[in-house]
Amino acid sequence: MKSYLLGVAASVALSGAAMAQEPFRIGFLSTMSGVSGVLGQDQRRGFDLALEHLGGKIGGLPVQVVEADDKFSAADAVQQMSRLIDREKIQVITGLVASNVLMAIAKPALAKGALLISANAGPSPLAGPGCNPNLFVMSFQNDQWSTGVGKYLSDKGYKRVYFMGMNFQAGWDHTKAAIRNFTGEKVAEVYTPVDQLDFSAELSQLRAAKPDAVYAFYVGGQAIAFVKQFAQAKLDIPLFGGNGLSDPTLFEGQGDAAIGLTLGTHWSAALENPVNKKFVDGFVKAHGRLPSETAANGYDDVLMLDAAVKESGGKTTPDALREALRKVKYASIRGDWHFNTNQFPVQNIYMEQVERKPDGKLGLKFLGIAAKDVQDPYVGECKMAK
Amino acid sequence: MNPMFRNTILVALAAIFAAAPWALDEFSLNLVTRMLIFGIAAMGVDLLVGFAGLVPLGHAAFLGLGAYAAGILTDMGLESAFVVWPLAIMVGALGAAIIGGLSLRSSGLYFIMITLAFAQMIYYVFQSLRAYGGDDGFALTRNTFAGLIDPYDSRAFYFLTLAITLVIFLLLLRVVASPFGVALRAARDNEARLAAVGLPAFGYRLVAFILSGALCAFAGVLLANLTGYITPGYGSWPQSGELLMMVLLGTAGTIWGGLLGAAIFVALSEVLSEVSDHWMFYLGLLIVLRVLLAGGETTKLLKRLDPRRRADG
Amino acid sequence: MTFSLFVEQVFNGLQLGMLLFLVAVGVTLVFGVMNLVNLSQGALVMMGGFLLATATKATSSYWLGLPLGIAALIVIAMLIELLVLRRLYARPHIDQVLATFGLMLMFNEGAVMIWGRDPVFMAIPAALEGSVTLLPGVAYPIYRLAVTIFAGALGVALHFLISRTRLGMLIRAGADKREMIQLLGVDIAFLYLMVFCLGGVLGGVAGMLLGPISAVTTGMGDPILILALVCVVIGGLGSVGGAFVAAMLVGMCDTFGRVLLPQALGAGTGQAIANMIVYLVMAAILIWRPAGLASR
Amino acid sequence: MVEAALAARSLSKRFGSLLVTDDVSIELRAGEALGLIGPNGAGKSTLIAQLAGRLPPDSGQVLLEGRDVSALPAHARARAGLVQSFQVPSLFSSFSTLANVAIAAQAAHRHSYSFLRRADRAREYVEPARALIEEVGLSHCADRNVGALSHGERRYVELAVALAARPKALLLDEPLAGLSRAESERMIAFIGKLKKRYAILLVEHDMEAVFSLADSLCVLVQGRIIARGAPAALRADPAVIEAYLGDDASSGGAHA
Repeated sequence: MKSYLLGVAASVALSGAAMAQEPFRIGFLSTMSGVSGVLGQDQRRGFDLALEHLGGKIGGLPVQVVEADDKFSAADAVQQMSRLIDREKIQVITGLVASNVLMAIAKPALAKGALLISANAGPSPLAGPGCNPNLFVMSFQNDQWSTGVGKYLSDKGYKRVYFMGMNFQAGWDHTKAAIRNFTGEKVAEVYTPVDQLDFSAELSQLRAAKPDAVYAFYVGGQAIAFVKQFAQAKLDIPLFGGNGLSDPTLFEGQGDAAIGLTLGTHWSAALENPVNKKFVDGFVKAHGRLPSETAANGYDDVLMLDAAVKESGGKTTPDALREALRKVKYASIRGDWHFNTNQFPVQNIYMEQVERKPDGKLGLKFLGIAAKDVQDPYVGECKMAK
Repeated sequence: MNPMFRNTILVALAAIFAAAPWALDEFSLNLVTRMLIFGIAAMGVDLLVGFAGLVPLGHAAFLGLGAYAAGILTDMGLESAFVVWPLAIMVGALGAAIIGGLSLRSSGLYFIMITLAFAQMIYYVFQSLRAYGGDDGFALTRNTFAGLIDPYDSRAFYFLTLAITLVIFLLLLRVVASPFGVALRAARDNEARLAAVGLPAFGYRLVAFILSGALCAFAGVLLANLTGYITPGYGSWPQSGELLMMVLLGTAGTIWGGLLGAAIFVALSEVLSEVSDHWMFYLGLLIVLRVLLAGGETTKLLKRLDPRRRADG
Repeated sequence: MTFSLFVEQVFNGLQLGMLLFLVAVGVTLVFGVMNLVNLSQGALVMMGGFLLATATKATSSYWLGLPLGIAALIVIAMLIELLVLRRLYARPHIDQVLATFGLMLMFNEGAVMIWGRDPVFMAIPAALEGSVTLLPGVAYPIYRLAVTIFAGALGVALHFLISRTRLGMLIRAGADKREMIQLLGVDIAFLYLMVFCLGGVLGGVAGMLLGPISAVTTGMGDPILILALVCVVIGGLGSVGGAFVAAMLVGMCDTFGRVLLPQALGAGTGQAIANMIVYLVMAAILIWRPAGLASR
Repeated sequence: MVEAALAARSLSKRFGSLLVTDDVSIELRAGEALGLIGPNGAGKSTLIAQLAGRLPPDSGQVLLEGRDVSALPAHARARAGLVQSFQVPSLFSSFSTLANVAIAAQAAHRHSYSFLRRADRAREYVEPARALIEEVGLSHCADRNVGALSHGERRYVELAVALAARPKALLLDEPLAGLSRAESERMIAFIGKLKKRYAILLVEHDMEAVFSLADSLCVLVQGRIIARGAPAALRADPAVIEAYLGDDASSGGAHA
């Protein structure tokens, strides 16, 4: 069993009253193995780092984290959800890096009365009609990054933009949001299969269309291949995208090809605030590179839970935590944000750019705020039960 | 195995399965339900591997076809399992008839690769269904049983799956001993000779392929209902490989081997993934070792223990 | 589509086809000579990428890394053959499928255990940076051109190896004539080892060529393996020439399908059919010739 | 005129430049045994394969009781009553002796798409199979796996499998191959009894057997029938002795 008890040793040293404290048991359900395992791994690293920074406690309570691997499969995810809730009797589940996994477990887990706190996935159906009092998404909704990017492209005066994305829900959400928020001409809207290796055919088409700028939504290995091939094609066209197009987990794989990419994000490693600085420095020290956005969400998740548990007066039942989360205030690594009525965040979208740092490594330059207090466009469809 | 001994085992097994819902927590019960569901699929695959001597590397496609057909029909407003399930199974059977008809013109390694390629084709169809979430998939409301069974009661669903598995198991035992089953095995042993006495192998193989496709589709329907969610992953080729692993982990050529293998596989991947994030490595290692060290021998040993098999093959 | 764009897409299709050919030829050779289906070929593609990336980093030179990487590939291919495949030749197909499937899982996750989950970097060697002008207005990346030429040259070399040498004669004799080969006094075990190494190294080299344009990451070989299997099926199992023709066909269909079908049929349907075009072509060919192009 | 049970008209087959069957026509009647002899490589097995439908001829026809079966595949010809036994016993290796014969009896029924009854309890399959096994004298090993039988026993199973398929015309491809002297004599006697029931085409190297069993003979050399007629007449035909018996003329003569 990959679970562990944090802060127990510390509480033993304390008074008898502290020893009697029930630990806060939390399920961490994420993609830990296979090709997408890199996401869950970085999320977990952020999560663990925050626990470390908080002395192994959340809201003053010792924490027991029970990890479950969804194997990036809906059927396995539901099975693991059942393990956490039915066997481990855990009522609060976080992690949830993959959209398909969150979509798959949302209904059965909520039916069992659990509280779900997504620290990454934010699919649109759950922001609209599928919203639920016990479902919080603390990271972002797919449309948000590209809302910022679309506005940024308009503000910077680009006239003709070529849009490309991976052919799945998140790809459609992101790309279409960028298009909606861009006021110029859409040259093309192209979707490529999720396991495509070679983009030469699409890049040849793109070159022939001569756009002013390109918006692309790619993640993981696809982002590496796309960004490299885009650079190798020597198109001399600026490339924009969401945070997934290039992040520090991909820097090594993308190399110089990533330099100059302009990215929209709800959080940046280059954001200047003390909490973020502590996080980024701590992460670099522990893992030798900048944290990714999934790591940041994992970290921020713990900070938010810490504040919520304090708010609830140490109660960790779904009901108590839900009420606490709805009014939670804490110093987030991404600056001020709050939950909307659909329990997805309302937050600023920043722009950052990949650049070579003086030490020779790739890093991120903060460009500024692209859009303030962005909410997702689905909130109106959410009829939240009380 | 002498009849006394066998009956004792059967009674014991029946007791264990009947008591399971009260002895196990919901998670473990769902796990057992999952074992049974994959057992149905593995029995179907074993019909081809063990009895027809054909190795399909694309049967996850039928698992996916069953799941998608059930999901889409339910989404269209048909809710009753009595309507949706037979239709979904028929979709799987129809798919198997087409793919089988084309694949069975070849045999051996060629058959393996062609079934794989057709399964990929179906996988991409699932992936391109934008109305059904594309690669992310879509949710399914569990099918209803005219008020007879509560589909959201884990115990009820377990007993339903158990009953279905049992019926299929017994039917398959009859099928492989039937004239059809004998013809199928004869075609496996010596296709040319079977033709020389007047039976063409193709038709029997095709029917076996359709049967096994339908069983996988049934498993897909059940899995979709258990999970409440359907993704293209149901039809992915690693899933096809896993179905073959189940057949191997049990004993190919015995119907109960499919059930046993599925149980072992589900338990194994559950346990390994709880122990290590690198569970895939250890799973691969176990499979390789199973093939290398015990591959033929266990099968032979188990065959020798069963006098009926020795008599009529 | 303008003429220059058409030419460019032809080159794109050629390049994809050449890479597929390198992967497919390994599968088809191993089938033709040893009568064995090898699903671990995709893992060798991935290992090619990782090994070259690591060797290049260690030696700080692509051109030093290349021979080192290939040497390591040979060692790995030999180990696979000696430790696992050798015991499978006489086994039923299901054992072969499962053991090589198991190997694939082991290599994919083993790569994670060795190199971690973050993808590793591989650059285009400096000498092959930049692009050339094929036609006025058609600038084509030198590296992609080099990949096409190099893979093509390997194909030609392979053709001569098979048609002109003793090893080639033995390969052509194929699996059915095992006794005949033995009568010639050839060490069958050694022949099989050679053939597997040859096929494995070609697959690994494909991964090395792919490294700079794709992501060197776990599982990178799996989608290529599937496409390569399609080429083998279309070409006819065991036929190197068939695999070549099929790889070119698949490369072209994939490239042009992705470009033309969404234009012709609208984004949704066109995209969906473009994803499947390779398999549709395969189905059509199999209806016409159930045993592939190379069969009579 | 009595309709021939089996007739071949001008069968020809070419493998590359090699003409393996050269305009061969044969005819055999019910209750009659036609011997087909010829040196190794004369094309006897190729001819049987064409008759049985395992090999398509380049030209020519095969007629079964006057019906043109040329377009039918092997299984359909077998079903129509044109059944062969193989030179090397070709059995269902994982089956028992009884099951081997029973599957052929099963094949003789209309179809085998019957899923829920037990084949080993289907009397219409098992009883004829048992009867045939008894007839060939193998009742004692009915339940043994065929892999455990001796070569001689497998020869009889091979024959019983062919008989269970309810032939009208029976193509026997060297039924004596590999049998001991004593076994051969028993087999010859057995085939002699079969003659009355079926039209038999007998390919055999054992001259003594052929001459004693066959009502008439065809001599096949390099794919062509060079002589045909009653055994007694052929035995004296110098062309036959020259072309077929060749250097073995003396021993062949002695044999006969």
